[in-house]
Amino acid sequence: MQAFEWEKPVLELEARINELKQFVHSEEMDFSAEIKTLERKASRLRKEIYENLTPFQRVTMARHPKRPSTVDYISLLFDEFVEFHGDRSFRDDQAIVGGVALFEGQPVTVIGPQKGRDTKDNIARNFGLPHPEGYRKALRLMKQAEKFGRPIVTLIDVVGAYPGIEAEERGQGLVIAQCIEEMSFLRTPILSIITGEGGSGGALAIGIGDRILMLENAWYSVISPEMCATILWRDSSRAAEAAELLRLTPTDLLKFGIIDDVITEPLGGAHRDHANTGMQIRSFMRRYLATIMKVPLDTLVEERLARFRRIGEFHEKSLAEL
Amino acid sequence: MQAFEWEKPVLELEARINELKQFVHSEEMDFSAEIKTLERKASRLRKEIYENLTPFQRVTMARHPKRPSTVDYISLLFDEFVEFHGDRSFRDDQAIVGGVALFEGQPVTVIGPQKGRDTKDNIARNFGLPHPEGYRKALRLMKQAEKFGRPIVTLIDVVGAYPGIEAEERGQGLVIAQCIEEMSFLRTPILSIITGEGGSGGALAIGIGDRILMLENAWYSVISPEMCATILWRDSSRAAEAAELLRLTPTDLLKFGIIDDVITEPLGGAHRDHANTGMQIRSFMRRYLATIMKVPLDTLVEERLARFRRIGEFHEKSLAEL
Amino acid sequence: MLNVFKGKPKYMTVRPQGEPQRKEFPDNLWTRCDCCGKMIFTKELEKTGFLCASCGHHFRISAIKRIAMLTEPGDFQAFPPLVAADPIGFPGYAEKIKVAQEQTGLDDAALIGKAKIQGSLCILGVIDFSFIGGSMGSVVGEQLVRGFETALKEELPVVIFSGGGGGARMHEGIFSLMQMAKTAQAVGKHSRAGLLFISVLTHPTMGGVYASFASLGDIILAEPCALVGFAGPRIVEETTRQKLPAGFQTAEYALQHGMIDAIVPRSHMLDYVGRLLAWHR
Amino acid sequence: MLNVFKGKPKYMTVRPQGEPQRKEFPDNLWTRCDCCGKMIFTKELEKTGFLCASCGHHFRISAIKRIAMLTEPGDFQAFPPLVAADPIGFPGYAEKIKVAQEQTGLDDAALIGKAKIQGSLCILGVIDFSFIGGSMGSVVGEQLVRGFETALKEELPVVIFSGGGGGARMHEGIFSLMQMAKTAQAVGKHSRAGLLFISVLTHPTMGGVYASFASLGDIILAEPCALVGFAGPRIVEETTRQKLPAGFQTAEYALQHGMIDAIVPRSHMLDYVGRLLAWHR
Ligand SMILES: [Zn+2]
Ligand SMILES: [Zn+2]
Repeated sequence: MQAFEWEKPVLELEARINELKQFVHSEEMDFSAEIKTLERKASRLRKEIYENLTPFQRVTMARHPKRPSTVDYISLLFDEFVEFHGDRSFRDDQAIVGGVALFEGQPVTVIGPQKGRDTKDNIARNFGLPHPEGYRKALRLMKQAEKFGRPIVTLIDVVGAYPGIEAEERGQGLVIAQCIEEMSFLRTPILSIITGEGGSGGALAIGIGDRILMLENAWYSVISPEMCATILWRDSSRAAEAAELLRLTPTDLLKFGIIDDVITEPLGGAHRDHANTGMQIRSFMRRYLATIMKVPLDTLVEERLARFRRIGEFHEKSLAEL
Repeated sequence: MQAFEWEKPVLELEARINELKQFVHSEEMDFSAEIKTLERKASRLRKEIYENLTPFQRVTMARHPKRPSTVDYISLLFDEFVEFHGDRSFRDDQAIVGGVALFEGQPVTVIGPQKGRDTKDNIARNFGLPHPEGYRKALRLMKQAEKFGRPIVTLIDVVGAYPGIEAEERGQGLVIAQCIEEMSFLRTPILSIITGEGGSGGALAIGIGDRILMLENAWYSVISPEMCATILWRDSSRAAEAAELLRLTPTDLLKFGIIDDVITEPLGGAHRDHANTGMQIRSFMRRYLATIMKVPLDTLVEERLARFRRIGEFHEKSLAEL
Repeated sequence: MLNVFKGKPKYMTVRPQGEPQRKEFPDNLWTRCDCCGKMIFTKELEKTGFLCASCGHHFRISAIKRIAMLTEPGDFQAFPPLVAADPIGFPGYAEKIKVAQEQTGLDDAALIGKAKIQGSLCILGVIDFSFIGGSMGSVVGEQLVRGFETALKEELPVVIFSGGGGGARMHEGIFSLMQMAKTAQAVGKHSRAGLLFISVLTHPTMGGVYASFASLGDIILAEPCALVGFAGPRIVEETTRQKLPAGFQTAEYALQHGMIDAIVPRSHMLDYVGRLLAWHR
Repeated sequence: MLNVFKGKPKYMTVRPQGEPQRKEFPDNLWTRCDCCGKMIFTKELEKTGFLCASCGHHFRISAIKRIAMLTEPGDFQAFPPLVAADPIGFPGYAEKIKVAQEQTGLDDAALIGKAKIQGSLCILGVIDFSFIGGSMGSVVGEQLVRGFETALKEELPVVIFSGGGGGARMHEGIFSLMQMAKTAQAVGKHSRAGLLFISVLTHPTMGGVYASFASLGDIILAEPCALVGFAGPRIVEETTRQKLPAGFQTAEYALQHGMIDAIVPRSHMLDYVGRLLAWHR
């Protein structure tokens, strides 16, 4: 598995411990004291490294190729799933997956962008960059959910809506606006979980939830750190600095009131333990779905609108200044 | 102007009268008695010919290249017109024209397919054969009309929805179904006027009116006479016979309860006198719009649905047969 | 999924007003697969649900066989039958109806009734191609509408298997066209009450059937390889004078172009539909 | 319509976060046309509504000039001004705001208020490109929302002229992104009350502005040649490594692709908008 430069010390230590354990097995010698010491050290090191990640280190975690993406989460979180295809007007966009799934006996509509897992899959899924028809499919399925009073779960992991010629021709901007607008007024509970990358309008288009949760190593921003660095310094390699400026981590976003909760990942990141990540998310889903499913629909929509209505920081110009 | 074989006698007579009139002017001789006799004869002949047209002769009248089509009618019937474009998802289909127009001070949404007037126009308008995006534009504008409580007038002159590869790919069948369904429930008055050709699903898609009127030389059928002849006898040249079988004339359709009224055309057909045709339609529009605009919306939609609900002829199987 | 395209011609011919077939599966011992050409032991075919064992081709099946595949014996109760009138006095139509009735044992092309599918009550409708190409005249339209109306009254979901050639029944002229409006509106009323309609497109679903109720399902499924579209492929070819793309108007093509939710092989259909019904209870 | 493409480059460069321009039309006697390159007497330009007499090019104009073109003196009453905070403490942002305020005389990029256009009362909003590229931060978002809320309360139509570079204002981070949701929802509430919103896209309407309220007009108009789209042309070119088609993302291109209702030259804008407002009274 691909490792990051900054986690090498802990990985090396883990490797050393494993070696010793192997040795113990094969040679029947007692290294248990040493192993214990090393494990304590490793544990300290892990905490030190993983609990003090820089924003950009989290961004790279969010992009780890083995990090679960939507289809992985669907099988981790739900008991059954039936996928529905197509926007009913142009194409089935496989960069967004959607359908109905059973969550602990409760049918929910689940929707999320999906990155490819290999070259062929990446081509089919356009590297996880949705076209307008992907968002139109999402909107269609969300309206279907509303019709049947089914809660919606959106799993967000997307660098952004695809900036392509045909995507522009078929109304990428327009469809994002429509998704945001229509999702805002849907009379059914919506839980949005940013699982990996939350890239700008392409993420927001399916992110108008009654509750918005975020995994510990996910990011959510108006612009990617790379693009921000390019604009500021004409140098995308300074992305790490830009990531600091943008305040895109779950901790920041929780403080700003943009998200409601942070879902802890296994130490070292979701990619190191899919099953545990899934269990962790499940418990958050259980709790938050139960909460929003209890709210009367009128109140639900009102509160959803009010939540976004109040976001924004500005000063009223004092009368003296006028 | 292109003339039909069967109207040649009357046209020749008209030419002869015109000649005499010219002669009178130039030579100052008195042919007034002769002219009067000829005019009486012409009048008899016109009535004889035009009031006894066969169904297929009406079909050919409906297809006359100089017959007004939607844009002509828009300028004949309305005082002002602003055209709106586009389906907001793929393309602006110029085979369907739509926008807001002023009818005697009342803003209405007007929609209709448009045939081309010359080669270039025909290409732009795909010979008047709409693609799915044309119907999507129509639907968008109809919903806009509903939002603003604006009556809708659809002017129908279409051979059919375009049977093309891309049209199929983009959901021609699906979009016709959606138009029919959504139009049926629109909470705004709808007046549909079949002005020329009423070709099957492509016409029905914009033909779910509260009142459905039809010009005297228009036709409306589940299938074109040519296609019907091909299916029955593998010979499209027997279209005239098929036209008899299909009962596609306004008289038949009025009797069947499919349409509500027949708008008389100037003798010889709408193409011989655009202005008078327009005036004639205007007076029907005035009357029928006033009627349907008075009906409460709930009743209007209920009656619109009931109207179609009862169409169909069948026998309940008697108990004895069961 | 099975590769249903193997050895298949580019498209299949639709005969909108073709003669009703004498019998779906004549008493011959052997039936030739339309798709791969292999000869199949007819008894074998019955056992597999009329699927070709070598290529997976889905044979067209009768409404009765379809219903038997989806419901337990006794779990389908058909609506009282209706019989076609001859509203525009179309030459030969009355006779055509009589012949079709004799040959198929049906009153008209649709069998609709109340059913229980894997424990879920619903209205189930099946259109039978062998009755004048499964075309929609006043009877089919009325039966479908009654189906949706009953479903609306009793708050039931509706499942329709559509497989009619040219869609509209030309012999009823404008009355046939109007069934598109009538059925679409029935779906609309049912849908606006928040009820579920699963539309299953079987081979072939074209023209007026495709362009009305069949396209208005909350969920649209199709059997593999089923031809679905508005204009028949021959008309498209003649109008455009273009070679039709491979697989044009097949279910697989429609899926790719975003028109249907899923392709469900016949062998999975019962479980698939049953599960969806259960999830919408 | 005027041939606005003559001599025009394939697309114009969008500078999402470019420096605010010192002055739209400096006090030079002559201004060079961006489009055809001709030198135009600046006083002449003022008289024509900032259109190039030789090619019809629509120069970018200030919010104040735009309002003056649409309303009689005294017929526009701006909402109380708001001033940007610095919600994520972005380096240099506070200073940037101060400079922009000094150079433009505006408090932020949007001027919104109650207006009378050809006798119709409405809420009129104009985004000014010269204030940090007309980008949408918390102030622009809040002003727009207050505009729609006032319109909703007083049952007025809304007319917005959008012309902001990159759309979102990066310097406010996630707060800027959320203005997309906030404004789209304000449109939604206003729209659901049956009220009219005319969105006019002026050069350039991109990114977060295009992908939120500006795309949600009942009627969407554009000035000739205005650049409208989601992703900037340079990003599209870099991502796809394809040559952009001629006229890509121009208003004319968007019209052809079904995204806007009409292109209205500046000289007709007042009458066009005035008529639509009158018809929706
Ligand atoms: Zn086979
Ligand atoms: Zn110029």
